[in-house]
Amino acid sequence: MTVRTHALNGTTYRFDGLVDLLAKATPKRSGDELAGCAASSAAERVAAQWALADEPLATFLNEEVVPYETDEVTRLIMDSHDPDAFAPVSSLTVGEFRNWLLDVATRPDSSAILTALAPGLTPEMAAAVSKLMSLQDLISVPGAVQVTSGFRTTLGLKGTLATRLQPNHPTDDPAGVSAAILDGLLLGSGDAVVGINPASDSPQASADLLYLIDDVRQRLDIPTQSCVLTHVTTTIGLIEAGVPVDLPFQSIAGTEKANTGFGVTLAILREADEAARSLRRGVVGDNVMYFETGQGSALSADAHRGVGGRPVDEQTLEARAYGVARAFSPLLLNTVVGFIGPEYLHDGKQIIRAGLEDNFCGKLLGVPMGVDVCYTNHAEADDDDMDALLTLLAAAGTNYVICVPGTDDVMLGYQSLSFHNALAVRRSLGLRPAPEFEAWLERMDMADRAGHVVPRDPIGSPLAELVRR
Amino acid sequence: MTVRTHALNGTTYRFDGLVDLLAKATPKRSGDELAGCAASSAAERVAAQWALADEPLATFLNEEVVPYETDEVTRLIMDSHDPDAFAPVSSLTVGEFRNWLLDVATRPDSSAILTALAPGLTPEMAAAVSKLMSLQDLISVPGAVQVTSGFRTTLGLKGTLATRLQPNHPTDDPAGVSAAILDGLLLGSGDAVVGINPASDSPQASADLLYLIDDVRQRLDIPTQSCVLTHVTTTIGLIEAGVPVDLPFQSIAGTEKANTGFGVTLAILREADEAARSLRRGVVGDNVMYFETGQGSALSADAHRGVGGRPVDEQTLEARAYGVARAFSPLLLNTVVGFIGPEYLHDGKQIIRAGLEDNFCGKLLGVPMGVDVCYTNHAEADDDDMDALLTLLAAAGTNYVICVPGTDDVMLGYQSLSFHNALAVRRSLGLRPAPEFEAWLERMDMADRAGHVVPRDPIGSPLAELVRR
Amino acid sequence: MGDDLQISEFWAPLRRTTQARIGLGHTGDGLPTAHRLALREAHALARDAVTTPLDVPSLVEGLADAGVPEAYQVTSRAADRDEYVRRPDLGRLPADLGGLAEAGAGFDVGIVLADGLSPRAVMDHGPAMVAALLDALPGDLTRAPLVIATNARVALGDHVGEALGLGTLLVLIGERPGLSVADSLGLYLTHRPRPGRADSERNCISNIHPPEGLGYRQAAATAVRLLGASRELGRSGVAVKDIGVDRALGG
Amino acid sequence: MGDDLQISEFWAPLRRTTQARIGLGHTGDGLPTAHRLALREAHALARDAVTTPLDVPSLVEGLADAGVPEAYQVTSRAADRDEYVRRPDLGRLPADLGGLAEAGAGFDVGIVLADGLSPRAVMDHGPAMVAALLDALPGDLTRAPLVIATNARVALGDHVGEALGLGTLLVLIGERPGLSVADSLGLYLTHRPRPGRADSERNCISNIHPPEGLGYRQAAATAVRLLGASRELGRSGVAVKDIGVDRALGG
Ligand code: B12
Ligand code: B12
Repeated sequence: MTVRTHALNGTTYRFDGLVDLLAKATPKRSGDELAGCAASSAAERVAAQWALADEPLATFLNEEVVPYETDEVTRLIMDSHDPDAFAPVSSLTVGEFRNWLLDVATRPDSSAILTALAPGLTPEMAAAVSKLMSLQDLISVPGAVQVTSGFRTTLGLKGTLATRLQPNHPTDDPAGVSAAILDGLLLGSGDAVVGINPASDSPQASADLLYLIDDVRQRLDIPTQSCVLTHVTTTIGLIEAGVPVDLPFQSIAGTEKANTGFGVTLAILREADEAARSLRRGVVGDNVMYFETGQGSALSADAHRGVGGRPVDEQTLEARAYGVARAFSPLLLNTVVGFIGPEYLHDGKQIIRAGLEDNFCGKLLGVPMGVDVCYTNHAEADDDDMDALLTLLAAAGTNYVICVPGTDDVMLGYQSLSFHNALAVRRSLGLRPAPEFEAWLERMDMADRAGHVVPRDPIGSPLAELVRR
Repeated sequence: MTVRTHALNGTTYRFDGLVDLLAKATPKRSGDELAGCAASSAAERVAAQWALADEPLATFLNEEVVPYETDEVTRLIMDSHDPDAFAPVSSLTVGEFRNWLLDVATRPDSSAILTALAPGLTPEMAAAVSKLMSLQDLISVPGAVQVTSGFRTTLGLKGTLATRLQPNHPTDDPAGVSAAILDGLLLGSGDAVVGINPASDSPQASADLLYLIDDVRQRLDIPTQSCVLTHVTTTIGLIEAGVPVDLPFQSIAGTEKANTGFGVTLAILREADEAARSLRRGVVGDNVMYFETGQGSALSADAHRGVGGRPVDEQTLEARAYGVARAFSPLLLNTVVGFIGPEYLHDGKQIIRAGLEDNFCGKLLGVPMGVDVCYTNHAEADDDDMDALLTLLAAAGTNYVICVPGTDDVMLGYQSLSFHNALAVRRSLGLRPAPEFEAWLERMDMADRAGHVVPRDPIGSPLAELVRR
Repeated sequence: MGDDLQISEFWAPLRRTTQARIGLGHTGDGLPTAHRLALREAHALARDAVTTPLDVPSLVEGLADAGVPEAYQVTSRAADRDEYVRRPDLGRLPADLGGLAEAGAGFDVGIVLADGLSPRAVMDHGPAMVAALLDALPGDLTRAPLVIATNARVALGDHVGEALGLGTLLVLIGERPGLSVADSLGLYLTHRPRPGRADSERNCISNIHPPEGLGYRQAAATAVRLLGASRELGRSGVAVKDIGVDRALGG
Repeated sequence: MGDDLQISEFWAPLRRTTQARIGLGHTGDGLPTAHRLALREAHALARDAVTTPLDVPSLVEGLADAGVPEAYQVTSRAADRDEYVRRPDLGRLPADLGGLAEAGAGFDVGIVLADGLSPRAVMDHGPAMVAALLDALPGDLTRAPLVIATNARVALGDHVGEALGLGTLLVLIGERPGLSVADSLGLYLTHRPRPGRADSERNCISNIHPPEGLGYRQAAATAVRLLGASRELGRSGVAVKDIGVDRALGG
């Protein structure tokens, strides 16, 4: 393990290997403090950032963060690295790479350059450079690259912001779920996906919900996709049983052990991807996977250790989860940034920074990033923090956000955005829904020329038939 | 004093008069805790917000916050209130007024409606409704109204964001000041004003600096205005002495006593305004005053008490300072939001919220608002918080921000934005400089078609002659 | 467009189908003031639900009323609610299991009632849920005495389960409180519990809070089905799916 | 366009005219990495400058070296640096002025040396600045003994001034530390100090930190001019302007 040192104000700081260096260079974060890998002072943190800035990018191809032998995520990352794509930045240090990215971001062809670069970057490189970036840098760079994906709608086009309509219910009651879907559609939500977390683990309950959404979609001819976020193995079974599955879902993380803790392997994900693709249900594209991630998930499963048994910082592990995802060209990936709890992101400030880092790393790696802008009631955060994060993410070109009725998810016990928030931020920043969905809204007389959703009350709306049975 | 009550979860909360109600309804803020007027729990705060939401707007015309008899600011506010302009909202409660504003903000003619409303609103009404608003509301509403002012540039046009170039120096050294002006101009800064805080209180030093900026402006034919932010009485003297004064500056606050603490009265401000207007130096407009304000300034001068000797919350007093300002149709007003210190705004979260409240209240009252996006080294804040606030303010249509070389003000001991920050946020949100200044940048080959500044290095730039003597 | 009365009549029956905040209307792109303030209020109260500690004596009383015999008590290494929230690692470790020695060891099934993130959920639904479980469990299985765990995470149950030599562990735990639902219980089933079990080796029944959430008898019936399946397979977790939900079963 | 060497040669002489971070260049719209990290580093150090308490014994030593006779000491009601930052009201009130009793009362002028927000400024520049003042003050004015004040705000001087019966109070105080300038002293002059004086009744000489900031002798000369003018007018503050800056005076 190569030791890095940096002297600052009379003290020399030592960093034992890349794992330690990355962790100490990370902005203050409760999860890293919990894991015992955080810098112990602001000065030590800056010293690590100086040392990290001098590290050649190429180091990340030679020095592992999580061992290749014991971790299939590392093997996936290393084996699929594209040296040709890496060439333009292969001689740069991490600090120079930051400069390069900021410069590229102001060029007219920024998106093409960054898209071509993505396969040449490892998640660890993306994480490393993000640690040197200001919040504004984390807005400028991802704002300059477009990562699109498609199924029945096209997501990620510049100037658009889509939403997942999340109509969860504590007992998966079809009437209650339908009511929440109606609420969301009347407020123009659902262009990324109509996606339900089932409270129950029963395959039958998931199948019922899938039939329910598919029926709504077909009756109203809504260009969108449906998903029931049950375990991927359950979804594979449902596909085999002929249930109408658009998108298999799975929570994933940045180490093999954490994925095992989630009950998945790369092979299982591959099986799900192939099974869903084989159904050919997509119209404008064939991206079928839906993933969720979040800083802290590996640590929460005690699966956060890397080379030498050292704890890896949660942000680097999060970027590695995107490394997993991109191998499957997903339609959707969102970090659930404030979802897990304050032990991983303590307050609004940490949630905001993490959300922007995740969006940056994901887009840089070529993943169609969305964010669940959210917080729990045991965190030091509130809706003002979410409004801030949403606005910043919209400026940073995130593909989609999650919306629930009135910010209150009555099944998962946390607050995400309300449908209203998405409308307001679109208006403030001049963003539009996904084009196919916007056209549908227009047909329903629910969008004006500028693409602004005109929310509807249910009386007289054709949507109301959803709940009339 | 009318007592308001609100019951919540089994407890009945009492609020003694409007002053108490406003203070308790204010989002958590260190300055109000210092003054002893803050809500003592989250539940009490929400109870106050419920009670405030039910308060008729008309109450604010009958019940004073600071006594009319002893405070000339109150007299100014009350005596200049325009009942016709107030008519459209005269029957609403504060809670209904929030609804009304959000609805208006989505109409195509929002700016005209809100501009017409401004003279009908008192600062206390604006402060009250802001306390019920989410951060996103505080972006949506001011983003929907345009407040313009002009001198040699036109400020506040929709789609623009201007900057004050602030080239301060610890000894007012002309060479050092010139070097900083050059640095700012090369990065396209200065369309709102080139404004120096003089370290010295000597009128001669201020005169020297005024001649210096005026000379730069004329030699390079820059459409902008100059200001030396010395005490307004000094500036009046300089005008009399024939020194080229564009804009008299003064710090102002929301009570007569606080203004006395700053050494000013409304009469003195009027004198300065008239003196400067009489010079007729403006080209595209004749707004001549420049004001700075900031939550906490009255409290810091022990001049924050209202009716019954009760402490008034700092945000309401801040809005009253805008009530002072608008009587003089200023060219510029900026809150120095994080400038004073953590005793008034404790951390990044409080600074961000306060900055957006100030921008909202100011624009609602018809004041051409800018913000010094800034923090001190004794506050719990950092540059990430400033990046966030800047982006949010840009979405909220603030007129201008303050920029210094590399965020570091070497005279005032705090961090504002760097010239770079303004360029990046303009690019992210598609904003342009003030039109006259943009035309100049184009002439200097320093702006592209989209209005993006193309920063210049000094070699070969005509600007470099500024420092060649 | 309908008038306000029509609109509220439209939503009224739908609101009975879900606690979700549907049909709030809109003012421009925003939430109407009353709904926004209701959310702020709920937030203030939900935060209290996290920090208020479990009132163990009242819980024991409640259990007695529900006919549940006396219980053992363990606490985690987290000193108070604040440390509990910040340090899940400590919430997973028992401070001292010595008290369990006299409880004996070697049972087919045992229940741990843990405060988790919502002590209120345990107060409101714990006794009735335990009673429903005891009622539904097959009579031929031996049962360990009930254990109440404070400042506890799910995985603390593994230590208890090992100490008691359980075949199957059922942890009933307060799920984190939401804005409208601050009293939801989760049930986590682990076959052959021992420290180090991954969450993928457990099964979960969530959102137990009748009348809106899952009912006690239904949850208990699912638990019994999962228990049977896991005993048959020799393991719990992702490999075990609940195939037999009987929607006819009430709360 | 110039190459990098030309550009750095262009800025070099200009950088000698100001501590401002000019000529940093740009990468796209952003600050180059090295400059950004330098700012982060300076921020970490500036925060330390606020929280490190004044080392009074070393200061007394420094004063002795500068030929300044022994000093009295007062502290404010703020218990520590943290409370000092949060509670300016306490920083304005003396904990106890009893120790000043033996100093006597009724002097034309007195100096209070206060830590303010930068104890470092007082350490680095306090002794020399006091010496320069003592040197420049007209010989016919009676001088109170020096007072060192810790965890102090400007207005704490008013209490000291009243206790000592001063005609004019000069408070030398550590200004809040910036990123590049963390050692700047401010001088606040108050005619007939007494509790309750407004800031508009004071005059200020700021940014004393040679060589880059104002020099000691120049600051002292300005103070003496302001002192004379305020004694003549019978008050200090906005009514008094410093008309006589002599740029020839060095640091
Ligand atoms: C927080 C949470 C998570 C976090 C857990 C990390 C953490 N530090 O808490 C994350 C985001 C990682 C997560 C992941 C998953 N979760 Co989850 N999760 C929750 C949630 C919102 C709250 C749990 C809680 O409050 N626990 C109480 C506290 C005090 O206990 P704790 O010891 O701190 O937390 C432990 C358990 O919550 C456990 N856990 C969390 N989720 C799950 C899921 C399963 C199946 C199991 C066995 C355990 C488990 O992990 C935690 C750490 O050990 C619940 C919803 C709810 N209303 O309860 C869903 C919930 C429990 N999760 C669910 C699911 C499906 C999953 C996933 C399987 C999704 C997927 N397809 O991959 C994954 C994998 C979980 C795993 N480890 O095997 C379902 C379970 C459905 C069911 N009846 O089986 C629930 C009910 C939500 C839902 N309906 O979708 N989850
Ligand atoms: C903070 C600050 C303020 C704050 C003070 C509130 C507060 N709670 O601290 C605010 C924003 C209100 C303010 C206002 C003004 N300030 Co001022 N301020 C400063 C600053 C940046 C730091 C002061 C400091 O660190 N003090 C040390 C701490 C420990 O002392 P304190 O007891 O906590 O703070 C007191 C003093 O700072 C005092 N104070 C602050 N400014 C001024 C200005 C004058 C003339 C006086 C007599 C006192 C004074 O007010 C504070 C509360 O009692 C200095 C710049 C610097 N580098 O020092 C400028 C500075 C002192 N201010 C200056 C000026 C000109 C003003 C104004 C007169 C501007 C105007 N045209 O209206 C007003 C009015 C001040 C007044 N009350 O009379 C000048 C003084 C120039 C001079 N040589 O006279 C300075 C040097 C900055 C500058 N060059 O522009 N200021």
